[in-house]
Amino acid sequence: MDFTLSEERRMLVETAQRFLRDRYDMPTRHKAAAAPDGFDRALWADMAELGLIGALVPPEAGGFGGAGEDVALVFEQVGRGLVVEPFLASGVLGLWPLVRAGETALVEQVMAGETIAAFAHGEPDGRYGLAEVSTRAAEGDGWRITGAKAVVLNGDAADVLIVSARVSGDADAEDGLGLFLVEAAGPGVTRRGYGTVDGARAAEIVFDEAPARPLGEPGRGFALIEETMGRGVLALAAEAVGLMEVCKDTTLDYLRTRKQFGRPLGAFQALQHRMVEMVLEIEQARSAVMLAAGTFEADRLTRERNLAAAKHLTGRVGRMVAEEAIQLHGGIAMTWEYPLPHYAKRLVMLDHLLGDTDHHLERFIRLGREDAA
Amino acid sequence: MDFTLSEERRMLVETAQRFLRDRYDMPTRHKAAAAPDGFDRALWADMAELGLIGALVPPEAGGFGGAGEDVALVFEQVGRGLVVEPFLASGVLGLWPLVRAGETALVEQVMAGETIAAFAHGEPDGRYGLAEVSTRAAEGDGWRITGAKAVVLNGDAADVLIVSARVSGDADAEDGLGLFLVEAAGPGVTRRGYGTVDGARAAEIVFDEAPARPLGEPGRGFALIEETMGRGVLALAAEAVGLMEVCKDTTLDYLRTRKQFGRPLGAFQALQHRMVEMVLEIEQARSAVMLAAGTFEADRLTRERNLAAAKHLTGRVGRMVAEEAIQLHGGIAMTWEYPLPHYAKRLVMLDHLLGDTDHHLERFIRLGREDAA
Amino acid sequence: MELTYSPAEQAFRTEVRDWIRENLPPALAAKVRGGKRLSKADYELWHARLQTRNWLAWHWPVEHGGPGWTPVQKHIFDEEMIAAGAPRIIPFGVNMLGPVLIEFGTEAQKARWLPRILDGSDWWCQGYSEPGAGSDLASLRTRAVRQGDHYVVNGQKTWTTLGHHANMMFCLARTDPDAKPQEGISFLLIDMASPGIEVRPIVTLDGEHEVNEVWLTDVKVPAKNLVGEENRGWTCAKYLLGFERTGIAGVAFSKAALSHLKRVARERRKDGRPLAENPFFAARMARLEIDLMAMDIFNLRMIAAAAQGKSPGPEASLLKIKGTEVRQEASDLIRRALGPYAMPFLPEALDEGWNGEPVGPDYANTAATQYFNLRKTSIYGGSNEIQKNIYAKLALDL
Amino acid sequence: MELTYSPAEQAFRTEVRDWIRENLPPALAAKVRGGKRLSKADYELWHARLQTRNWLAWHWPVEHGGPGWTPVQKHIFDEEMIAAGAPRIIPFGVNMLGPVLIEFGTEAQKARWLPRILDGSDWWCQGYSEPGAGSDLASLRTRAVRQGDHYVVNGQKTWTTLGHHANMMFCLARTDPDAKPQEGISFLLIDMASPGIEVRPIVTLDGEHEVNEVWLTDVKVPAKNLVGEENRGWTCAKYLLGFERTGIAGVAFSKAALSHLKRVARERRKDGRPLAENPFFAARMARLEIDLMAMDIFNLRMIAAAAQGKSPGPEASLLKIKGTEVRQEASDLIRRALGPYAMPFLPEALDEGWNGEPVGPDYANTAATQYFNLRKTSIYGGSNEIQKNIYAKLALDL
Repeated sequence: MDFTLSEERRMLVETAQRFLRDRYDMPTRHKAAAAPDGFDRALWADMAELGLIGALVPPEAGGFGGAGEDVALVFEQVGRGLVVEPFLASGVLGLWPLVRAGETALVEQVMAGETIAAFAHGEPDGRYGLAEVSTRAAEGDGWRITGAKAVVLNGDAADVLIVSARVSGDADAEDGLGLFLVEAAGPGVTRRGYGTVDGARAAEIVFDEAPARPLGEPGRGFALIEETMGRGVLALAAEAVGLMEVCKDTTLDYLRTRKQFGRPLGAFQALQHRMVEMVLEIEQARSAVMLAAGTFEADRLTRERNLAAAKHLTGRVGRMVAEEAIQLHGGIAMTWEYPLPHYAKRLVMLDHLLGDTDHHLERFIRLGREDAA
Repeated sequence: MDFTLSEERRMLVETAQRFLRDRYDMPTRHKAAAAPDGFDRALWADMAELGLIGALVPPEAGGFGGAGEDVALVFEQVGRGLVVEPFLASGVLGLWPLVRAGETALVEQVMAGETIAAFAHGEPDGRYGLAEVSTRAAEGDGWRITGAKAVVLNGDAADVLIVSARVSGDADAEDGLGLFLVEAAGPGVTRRGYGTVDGARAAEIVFDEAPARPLGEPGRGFALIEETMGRGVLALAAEAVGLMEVCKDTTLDYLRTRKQFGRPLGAFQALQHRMVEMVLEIEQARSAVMLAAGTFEADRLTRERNLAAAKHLTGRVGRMVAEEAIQLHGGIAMTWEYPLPHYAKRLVMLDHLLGDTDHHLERFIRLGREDAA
Repeated sequence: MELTYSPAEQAFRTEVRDWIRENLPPALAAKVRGGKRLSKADYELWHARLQTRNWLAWHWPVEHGGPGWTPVQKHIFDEEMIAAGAPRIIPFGVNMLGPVLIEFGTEAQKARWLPRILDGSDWWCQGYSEPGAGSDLASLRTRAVRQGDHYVVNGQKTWTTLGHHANMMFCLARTDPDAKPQEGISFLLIDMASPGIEVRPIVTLDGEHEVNEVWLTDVKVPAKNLVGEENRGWTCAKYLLGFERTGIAGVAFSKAALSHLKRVARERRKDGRPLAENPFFAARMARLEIDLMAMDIFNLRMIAAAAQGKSPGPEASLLKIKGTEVRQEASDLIRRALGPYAMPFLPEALDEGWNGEPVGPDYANTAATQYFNLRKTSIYGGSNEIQKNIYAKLALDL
Repeated sequence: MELTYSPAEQAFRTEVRDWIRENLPPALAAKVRGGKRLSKADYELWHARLQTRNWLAWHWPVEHGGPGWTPVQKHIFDEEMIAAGAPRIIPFGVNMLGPVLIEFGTEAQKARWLPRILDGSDWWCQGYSEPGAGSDLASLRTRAVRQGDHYVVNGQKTWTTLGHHANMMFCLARTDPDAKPQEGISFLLIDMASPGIEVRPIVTLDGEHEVNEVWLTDVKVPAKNLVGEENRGWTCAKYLLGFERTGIAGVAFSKAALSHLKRVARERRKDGRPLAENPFFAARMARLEIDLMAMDIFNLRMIAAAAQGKSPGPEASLLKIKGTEVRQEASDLIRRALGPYAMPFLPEALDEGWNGEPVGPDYANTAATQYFNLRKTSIYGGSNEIQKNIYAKLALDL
């Protein structure tokens, strides 16, 4: 029983904190978000240089981390910094299938921040289901992919796309799926990029007989999809905790300093109690993320159940924290120039990525029945 | 658009209020609850004399009310008085099938408080389903009933039992049900009476070839079961509002008078806000009951949907009001001698009668689909 | 008790509905429904149309040109306007300043300003809120100093809705700094073209510009633009707060949102079935619908009481709280229903005349911004916390 | 970060579990699990058994006979006791008075009272709460006046748990009425057999008698029964409040309740299927389970911090709040799961030796009373509102 960080991990956190404090203030962040790619490639390279992407990759694949705890630590800082660089898209969802497929060269480039990878999985008619894939892969003159993918995070700036596609089976079947590597600028790929509500970027991507290279055995890709999404879920849950911490701290500062009716807002008992309830729920969310991170290397059922619990709880608490932080601030939290609402927006919108709070509650229940069976 | 009461109904409410104020204080109520029948037959006769049972019956059946609004008004007072006399069991659930079957003589006796009727419908393996009936009725030498009924309200003190039984069809089928009249003290009826958590009484009843007389056409009884239960739902929802009002008033009195840290409890803003939230939800619950009462004579779908909404909402709000009233009082609300917890107990336990808050939410959803279809 | 509308009221509803159908340009209704940006001209057109029917100043007494509606008629009108997708009536002139002038204004003020409200000559904005004052109007810091026949005003106002469209502002300013906080305030009418006025946009969290800061530096205001007595401006402000507020619960908005939500939930799919059939989502929708059904009756109870001549009590605070909660919840569910397609946001799609291809369903673009934008409803107009304070004091005697 | 127990800790858990299996009479565990009434003799038997293993006074320092456990060991012990259905250790003597005497008592007091706590000679009760004082100990009204070599005590105590079993009471009384509210209080040990003491039962809302009022009229207390300095009794009381409180979150109780709930939900049926498969009920259970999983980690984080020598911070308040909420929610769901069978209540079924036929499932009888009884957990021990006040002040600096 030990909740302290190892020396290496403490240094990793400090490195990230120092970089964000010194190099990543709110104007820098907004500027990066407004850039054509939706992030700053130079900053991304600097983050890579500091090892923040490598920390998401195990040593045997050339990184120096990659455990659940590493993912959670990095993403808590991503949340605290409201970072728009593609940690999730390229550093986790895009990178992990490459790691598992032993794509050493590509892994190195992505880890260095030189190549941007994106994970093209969700489809226009889908909704968080891991096997909801209608996009088809067929082998002839090499593998070719045809279909449409929706809301591909950083899909517009990506150099390589990791695409899920079906080689057999009905839509929704776990069997018959595969992951494929597609050149984003290659033939048969049409991308439409756009901004998202929370300041990030995504793309709709249509594949029309796009040449592709399988990652792993086509048709048996479900386990890797689940594993990759699981890493993403952990990352998002940890990011949510980081965002919550900032929302909490900002609100506390505001309550301590802002006066109304001649007293600091924080002197009003009703607001005090609501702050306590907020802090309590954040501690619960943090605990759920610790559990998910600490059992990330356990058996599949334990891992997936704890991930579902963490995503459910951070979604539930995240909405509460975002709404309460805005409400307790009042008008100023409705303005673009104040940092808080940007944190609140990201916190709420995380629930739209990789399964929302209801989806993961259902998943938790279903996994519980598998467990009992 | 008019939310005021007619002159007759205002008088009905005043009659009930006067009786409860003058004749039904808390010691009287506790004494009645502790009596072998679980209520006081003399008081019940007096209530009948005042017309409080007759108000639940339409004029054409010998009463002078019977509309949804009448039921709601009487039961709000039943709630305010924490009345243990069998208004629900005998005055609504037992009486209504007799009214519909044109059992003039029996209706008169029940309205007069001389005969106690009870509705034996739920079964040991059932859970709020209207058609969950395995008890069988068979015709040979007259009709005979065999089966078991659970938690029959006032079933131990009843003179006549209105029993739902199946003449055909699978358990759960709406077709094939009938309602039957059985003498409670007759052959083939075994009753085990007991007290309930909220100070009322109920019974487990086993029928073994008990002689029975059909009410309406055997096999086509579902509509009358639904209608009877609907009246009961309205009664319980209105009773809940009466209970909530007392919980609210008692808590407000306590907050205004009880001092802590040198100030009245009611001066603490966190408690003020919680009281406001409680009052707001009570107004919502009251509104839902008004809607159900005011549309009780409308088409089936409107009526049943609004009833489900009212039962759902009073269940949801009822729990909140009961828990908050106890919490805001503190220790004193945990004692038997203080009236509040008895109101709180009844308020919570109403959710276990005729379908709980989840059951009615599901029903509301299902009825909505029927409506759209 | 009678929950239905009288035949006369139903006929009124038909009359309103028919008139709107004939007079509201479909393109304008489509903009409102699609959450697109409305121009100043859009509002002015709709105001003018309503005024042709004498339905613009429907809060005003008959003797000043109001239609003399009952509270139930006002409620019906409000419901029909929202259900039809009509632009809202900009309230500052017609609903706020108008009644104040009618109650407190001089004959000269009434003669000058009321007609100009009705014919659209003036676009008014409201100068109440200040940075640092929040819901606490008594801590107002804008100063007005009498110098001869005018006041010199210095200070800063904020949250000035559509102030960039306005040519006039009614404004609270402190005229006696030594008086108790709520006293010594005066109610002034200020020409926005006066030297020393600067309007600065506030961009809100959804990236839109609707509210402003107004900076006042040595702004000269003619003394005849004082409404009511000097130092008694609080009386005017309070009068407005207590003024009958039809539609405070926003029931009509929530009803429109619920029916939109149902459509979205039928169209979007979860696990291969319509989202509306997913039990968790169905439960969320049903709870919302039940809350809304109850609030509808709660609201009608207040309207019926007003129709019987009872002045609106502190229950208005309860309705405001529940109304904003329900409306926010509806917007939350619409956002949720869209799943990943709540993420994309194309600000250009809000522009008039944009003809691009939407990303995802056509209603997806504004779902999340609408959710965030509606957070304001529990903050402004007296935050929900202030409403709870008011109700605890006035109604619960705590 | 390491979420698992060390091999030594796992071995300790096995040791505890084995010992309980050998020493806890199955009939006693069945009574605890079935929610039946426990007699004084039941508690005394279990205390004596624990004392044979030196596990009764497990909060005490080694030099006074405690086993010297780490915070993790204490947590494991607590979990195993509850999971096994062991009666709780009555805390007043061993967990509350013991540490106070060890810290503040004279050598004579320690020599007299500590052994009697361990061997069960004394059954202590707590005289803190007073009618009208609630969570506000400083407004204490019981008076103790020094007369020669004794104090004369007058006043009234309430919520005295199991006071009807007690032969001794430790008690706060005001010795200096002119001092500030929290000063002028003394900590006294009172023989319940003293003339002038009357114990009156308080029947709780579930119809049970566990707590009492204690009336003190001119009760003589020897001056040697003063613990600590006169007028400094608040120090003793505060010491206890800050004393390490393993199990404050009640995680082990909630875990036991959750596993019981799962059993009930598998057995009860809704629409012909196990209730556990009803989506609404499954969602309620899953939310509870997730809250509990998180709270378990939250609790372990605090224990791990204590193991590193950090003194328990204000987070204990958060755990108390969440712990009671989760435990109450579990009891709510068990009650709900029973449907109509939550209604019947046979008080006689709580008696030892009752052999009647239950109404409905055998676990139904106490489900609702348990739900009502647990309302107390958010009221006593510093109400959840007081915990929020404390946390806001100490941790949030508000």
